[in-house]
Amino acid sequence: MPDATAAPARKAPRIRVNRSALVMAAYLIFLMLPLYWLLNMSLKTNAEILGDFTLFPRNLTFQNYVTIFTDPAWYMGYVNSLIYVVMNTVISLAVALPAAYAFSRYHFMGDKHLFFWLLTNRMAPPAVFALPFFQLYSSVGLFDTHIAVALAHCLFNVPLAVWILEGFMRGVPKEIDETAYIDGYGFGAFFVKIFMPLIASGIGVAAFFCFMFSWVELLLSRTLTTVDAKPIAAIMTRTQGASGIDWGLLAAAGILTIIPGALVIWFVRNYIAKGFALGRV
Amino acid sequence: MNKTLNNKAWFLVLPVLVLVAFSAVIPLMTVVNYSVQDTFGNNQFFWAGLEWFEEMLHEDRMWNALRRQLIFSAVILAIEVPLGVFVALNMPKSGAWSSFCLVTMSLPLLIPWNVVGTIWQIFGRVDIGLLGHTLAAMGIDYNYTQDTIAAWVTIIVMDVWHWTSLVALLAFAGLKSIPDAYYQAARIDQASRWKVFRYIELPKMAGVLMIAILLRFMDSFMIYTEPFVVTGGGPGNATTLLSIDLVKMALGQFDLGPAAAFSLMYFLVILAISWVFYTVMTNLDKKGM
Amino acid sequence: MAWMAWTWPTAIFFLVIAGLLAVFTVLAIKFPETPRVGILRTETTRGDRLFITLLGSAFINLAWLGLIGPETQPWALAVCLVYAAAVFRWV
Amino acid sequence: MTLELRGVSRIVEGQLHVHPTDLVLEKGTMNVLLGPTLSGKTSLMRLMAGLDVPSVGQVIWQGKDVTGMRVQDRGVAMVYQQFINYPSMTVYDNIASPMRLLGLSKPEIDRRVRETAELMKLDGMLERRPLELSGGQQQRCALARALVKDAGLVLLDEPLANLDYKLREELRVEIPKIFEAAGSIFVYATTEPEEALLLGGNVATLWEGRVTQFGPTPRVYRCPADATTARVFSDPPMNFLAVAKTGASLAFGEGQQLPAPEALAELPDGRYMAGFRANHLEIRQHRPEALRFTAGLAVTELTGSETFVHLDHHGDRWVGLIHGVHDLEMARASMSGSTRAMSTSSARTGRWWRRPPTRRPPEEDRTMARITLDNLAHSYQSNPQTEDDYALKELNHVWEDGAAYALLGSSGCGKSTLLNIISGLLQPSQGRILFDDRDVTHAATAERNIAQVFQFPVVYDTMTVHDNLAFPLRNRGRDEAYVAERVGEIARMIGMEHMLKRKARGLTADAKQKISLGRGMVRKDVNALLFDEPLTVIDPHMKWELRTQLKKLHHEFGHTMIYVTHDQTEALTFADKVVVMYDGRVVQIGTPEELFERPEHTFVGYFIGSPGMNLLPAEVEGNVAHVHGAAVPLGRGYGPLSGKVELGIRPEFARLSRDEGLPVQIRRVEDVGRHKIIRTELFGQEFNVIAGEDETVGADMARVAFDPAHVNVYADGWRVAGAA
Repeated sequence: MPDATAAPARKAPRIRVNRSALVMAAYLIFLMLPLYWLLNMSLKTNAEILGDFTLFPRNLTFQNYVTIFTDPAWYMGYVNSLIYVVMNTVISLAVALPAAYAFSRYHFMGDKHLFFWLLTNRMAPPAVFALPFFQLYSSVGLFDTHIAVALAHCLFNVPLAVWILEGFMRGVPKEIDETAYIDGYGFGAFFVKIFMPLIASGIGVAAFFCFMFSWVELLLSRTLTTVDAKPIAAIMTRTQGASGIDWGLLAAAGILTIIPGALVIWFVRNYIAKGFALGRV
Repeated sequence: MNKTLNNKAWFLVLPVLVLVAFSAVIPLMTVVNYSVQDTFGNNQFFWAGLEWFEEMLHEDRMWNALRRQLIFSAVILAIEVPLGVFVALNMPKSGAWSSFCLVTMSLPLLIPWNVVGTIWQIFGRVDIGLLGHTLAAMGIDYNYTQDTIAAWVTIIVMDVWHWTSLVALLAFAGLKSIPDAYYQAARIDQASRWKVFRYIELPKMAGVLMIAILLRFMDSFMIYTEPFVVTGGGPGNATTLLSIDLVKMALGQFDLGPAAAFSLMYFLVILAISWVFYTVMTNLDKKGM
Repeated sequence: MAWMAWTWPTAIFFLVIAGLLAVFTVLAIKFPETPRVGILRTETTRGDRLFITLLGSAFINLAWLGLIGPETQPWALAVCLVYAAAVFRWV
Repeated sequence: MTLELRGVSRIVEGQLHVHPTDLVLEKGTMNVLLGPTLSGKTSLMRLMAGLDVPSVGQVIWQGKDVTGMRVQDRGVAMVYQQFINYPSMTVYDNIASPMRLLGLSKPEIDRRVRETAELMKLDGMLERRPLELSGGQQQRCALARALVKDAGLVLLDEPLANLDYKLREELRVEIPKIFEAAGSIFVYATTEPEEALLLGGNVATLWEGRVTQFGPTPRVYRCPADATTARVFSDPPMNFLAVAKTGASLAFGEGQQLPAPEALAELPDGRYMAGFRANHLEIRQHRPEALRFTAGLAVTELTGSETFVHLDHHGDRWVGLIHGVHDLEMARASMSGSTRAMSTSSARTGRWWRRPPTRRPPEEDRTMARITLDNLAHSYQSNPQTEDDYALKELNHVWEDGAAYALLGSSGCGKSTLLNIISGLLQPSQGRILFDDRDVTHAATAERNIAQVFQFPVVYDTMTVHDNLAFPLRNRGRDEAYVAERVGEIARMIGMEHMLKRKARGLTADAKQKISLGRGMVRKDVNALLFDEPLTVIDPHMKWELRTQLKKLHHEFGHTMIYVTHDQTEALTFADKVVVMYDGRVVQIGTPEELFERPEHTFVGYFIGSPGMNLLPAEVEGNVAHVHGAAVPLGRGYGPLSGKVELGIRPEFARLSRDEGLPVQIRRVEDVGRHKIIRTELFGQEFNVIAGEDETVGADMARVAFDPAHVNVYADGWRVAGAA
């Protein structure tokens, strides 16, 4: 980088670098403070939370986490969430891959309208669909199953996956496809053997976004489940007991919901900006 | 990219079509059916005509929710977009620091929405929250469950906390796509920092910023969980946004007819905005941005 | 299907829309669409104009219902037809 | 085995991409599609491959109608302009993949992969992935994949367009050789007339989706069917002249008369357009019947062995390509146009020409600088140990004020590094750089008062053309009146006055590049103007125009100019002095003539000239060299030499003969239009000879003789001066 070697010689850029660092530090602190507070609370006992106001736990305790990991009613929430999230991610990608390829490579009748219609589903408020979904899945006997939530989340995740994958695919030159066809590859063999490795990062990003949006959504997953497939986010409301809210437990559960996302984000960190731009940068 | 005409491509789209038809068209048709009928449970329906639509159009309830919704969306856009661009401009361009910033900034985006609500609900409480406690210690009267302004400030700050990173990441992606030659040319032309931003960075970011603005607008327009967890729509109805109102009506009071009419009108607005979004996006794509 | 609570008016409504889509698909096969730039200053095809018409009609009907009342609702449909003609002519 | 297109045309969204075309390509032929960008070459090729289906007409392959057949079943091979390989596979798997799909046995595949890899010089990198290779190697891999399949039809879509000039030249020689053996039909698309001539075979010229002529390449070149074909198939551009035929005589613009030649006797009377090529324009009366015209001289460009003259003949722009180096500043020159088609003749008159004087306007804000590179070197590593760690090796040089320099070398030779050090975008790891006497080594770019034009057009998209040009001036706080005046001047110069009010976004690449050039030029007070391969994105036809414009600007304003390129023609024609770089080192700085006649290093001999200098291992004693026992007279005497001794002889200074010189075997004769390239073998070694357009090469010419004055002697790669 020319800039890197040029910078130390002059004074002005150094001041700018410092200012940038300052801005970033302030912004990151703003982002981290509420998270720190949650972590802080999850490591305190209820007595300490409600007692003196302290910036860090005086009596460090892991009791809140222990409670969650030993009570099936708690940890099954995580299992349920993970099951439907993974199901949803797999379904979304499986149907979105061929569709995104079609959108990125071909003109066909009504392609633009179809793409737009998919888009509207990404934009549609889940609140509009909550009630009919409830009726629909009840009538086909899928109510309170993981697949019901997984399918419901396809409403916004499939359009999103198509959109992101299409963006990544258009970055691959069409000539590669044609070369493969000329070489004698059929569509299927070409798609799996040559094309998928090329857009591996795009698939990763799309999977990440499906995972994330399915993981964070509450309204539909809560509406469609009661007991067997109840997600962790819905179970968290249980902390409201007769003796008031169990703050420590609530905070610990909250911290645990952040962890899966933080883990997957590490794998796509280099593509995350491009992913948020729907592959269009 | 010049695409080839091939109507067989429909077969590739078919799975998506079936799946989304199942999860979008059928429910939407159902909403239309409900909107013209009245029910007292047990799947007993009575024809009601356009009654619910008329009722909703004449009641203040929907208009107030819409007004609050528009204010909310406008305010968060006005804060998040400039702030996001500002943060993006200050982000390190490469190296471990850059990765660290990217990951840290993405964290709020990955938190389940009700947990976001919970975090701020706790954070803002005067008795146990850092923010509420600090403000109280500074002598500021702050109570988001009682005071309308405090409630609004809380949900707006929460949304800024939650989503500004999205705008920043998008803007950052746009910035990174600017070739070095542009900056070099600007240095040679002796362009000021402001002019570099105005004539190089901003035009190159325009495409992604448009995506950011419209995504943020749409997502804020259907926001439900986070403000609901924090304020429950209160105090009174002060923070009852469109989705909160709709869910209250549909699932809380089980008023199927009015809720369906409300839903449809809500959806029509979304449809119109989506269309503008799509048209602008495709036009930008055509210009090669 | 019972839970979907079908009624004849809504069924006819959806059939009309499905019919319109079918007609425009056939038209698109018979007479391929060529985009043009109209008063919206963006390229539109026949399909786009149909969409603009339908969406606009929905708003026209709602406005009529809200401002004038349901008794004269059929007149709103007449306004919609005028609007449709305008869209297909100028957009 | 033939490929036939019967009335094939293609219409996409109401736009005609390919006009109805009939074309028959025979087995074992090389067919070149020649035309500018977007003339329909690729569209036609895609129809041949079966990637697109024609709207009308049929494609017949070996007597069978294959219109609409799946491309997988067509048995064709194709190579694109972009280096298209499967990035996730190794080179070996890339080459093997078409054969695996054909179901060949493993040993068979292995044998053929290795064979082809050797042919394409890829044997060392079979286990690497394509993206780890250089551009040339990537394209070789793609070629290998096309070749290995034994397809009956091989399509090459500008396969060399994205490669360095010299690499392109080498592959261009290899491709016909490699494919000659295959016996398939080859179709090769290109924008460059010279490439078409080098490839030989047949050529189809295309213009706006229409094949204007199809036939053997030299015939199409010599007898273009219409003016469009002539224009497409000429580089430098064809010159045109109005003629009128009345009875048995032809009348030219200035009243010159000429009896109409036999070939034109049947032509009805009327007004016509005569066309003649640049190399048929001479500045001296070269034969008695040549016709004389008077024209104004705009620019001359020297390539070392030839001179381009750009003339203005009553508003017509003519280009002449004249053998030898002619400094036309005060030379007595008469120009005679002899158009082959009409075999004109005329009397002679002399005429004085003068190069427009290099104007140095006496304005106060005009500053230029002598640039001194003192002990300069650069390494991208923080702690360079050996010399190999340096991207730019130690360099001492003074760049004269007001001269035009070209930095010439292949990719990665350090020329861009040097340019960036001068412009201040990079800080050298050692040494100083001075503008006049001021040390600017650590000065910021903006303080150096330079202008730079980049490889890809850098324009401010949202501004108008006017604002783009005004930007550097406004940033320096010039008043608007001055800005408007300067912008007007520059816009006139780059020919964009009529679009000053347009937004820069949406302009074509060459219009944008012109704006970049204009923005570089708009300030009068720049110390130097730097160009970093500015013509990369420009179509060949436009390159001529922009280059001459630059040259003209240099004459008018006299800025110090530094021009980086890998294209020798660009470098030689543009610069007063060319700096040849190789592996981070400057190997020679000299005028085009010096580089051509006395290359200081064998690399310079190889790199400059096409084909490059021939090298022969020899023993030198006094003024005689012994090559495999045969004596070769030298123009100078040499003392005892150590190391590897070679003779360097330019193809231009060797000639075939029946009875004198060394024995050779002729391998190929390539008719390149204005001259012939004869590829021969001399003591088992490749040896190229260039012969004139009209010279005949007899089968009995089995010897080659050299001009002793132009034989250079090299020891360990460096030229030995010798004594007269």
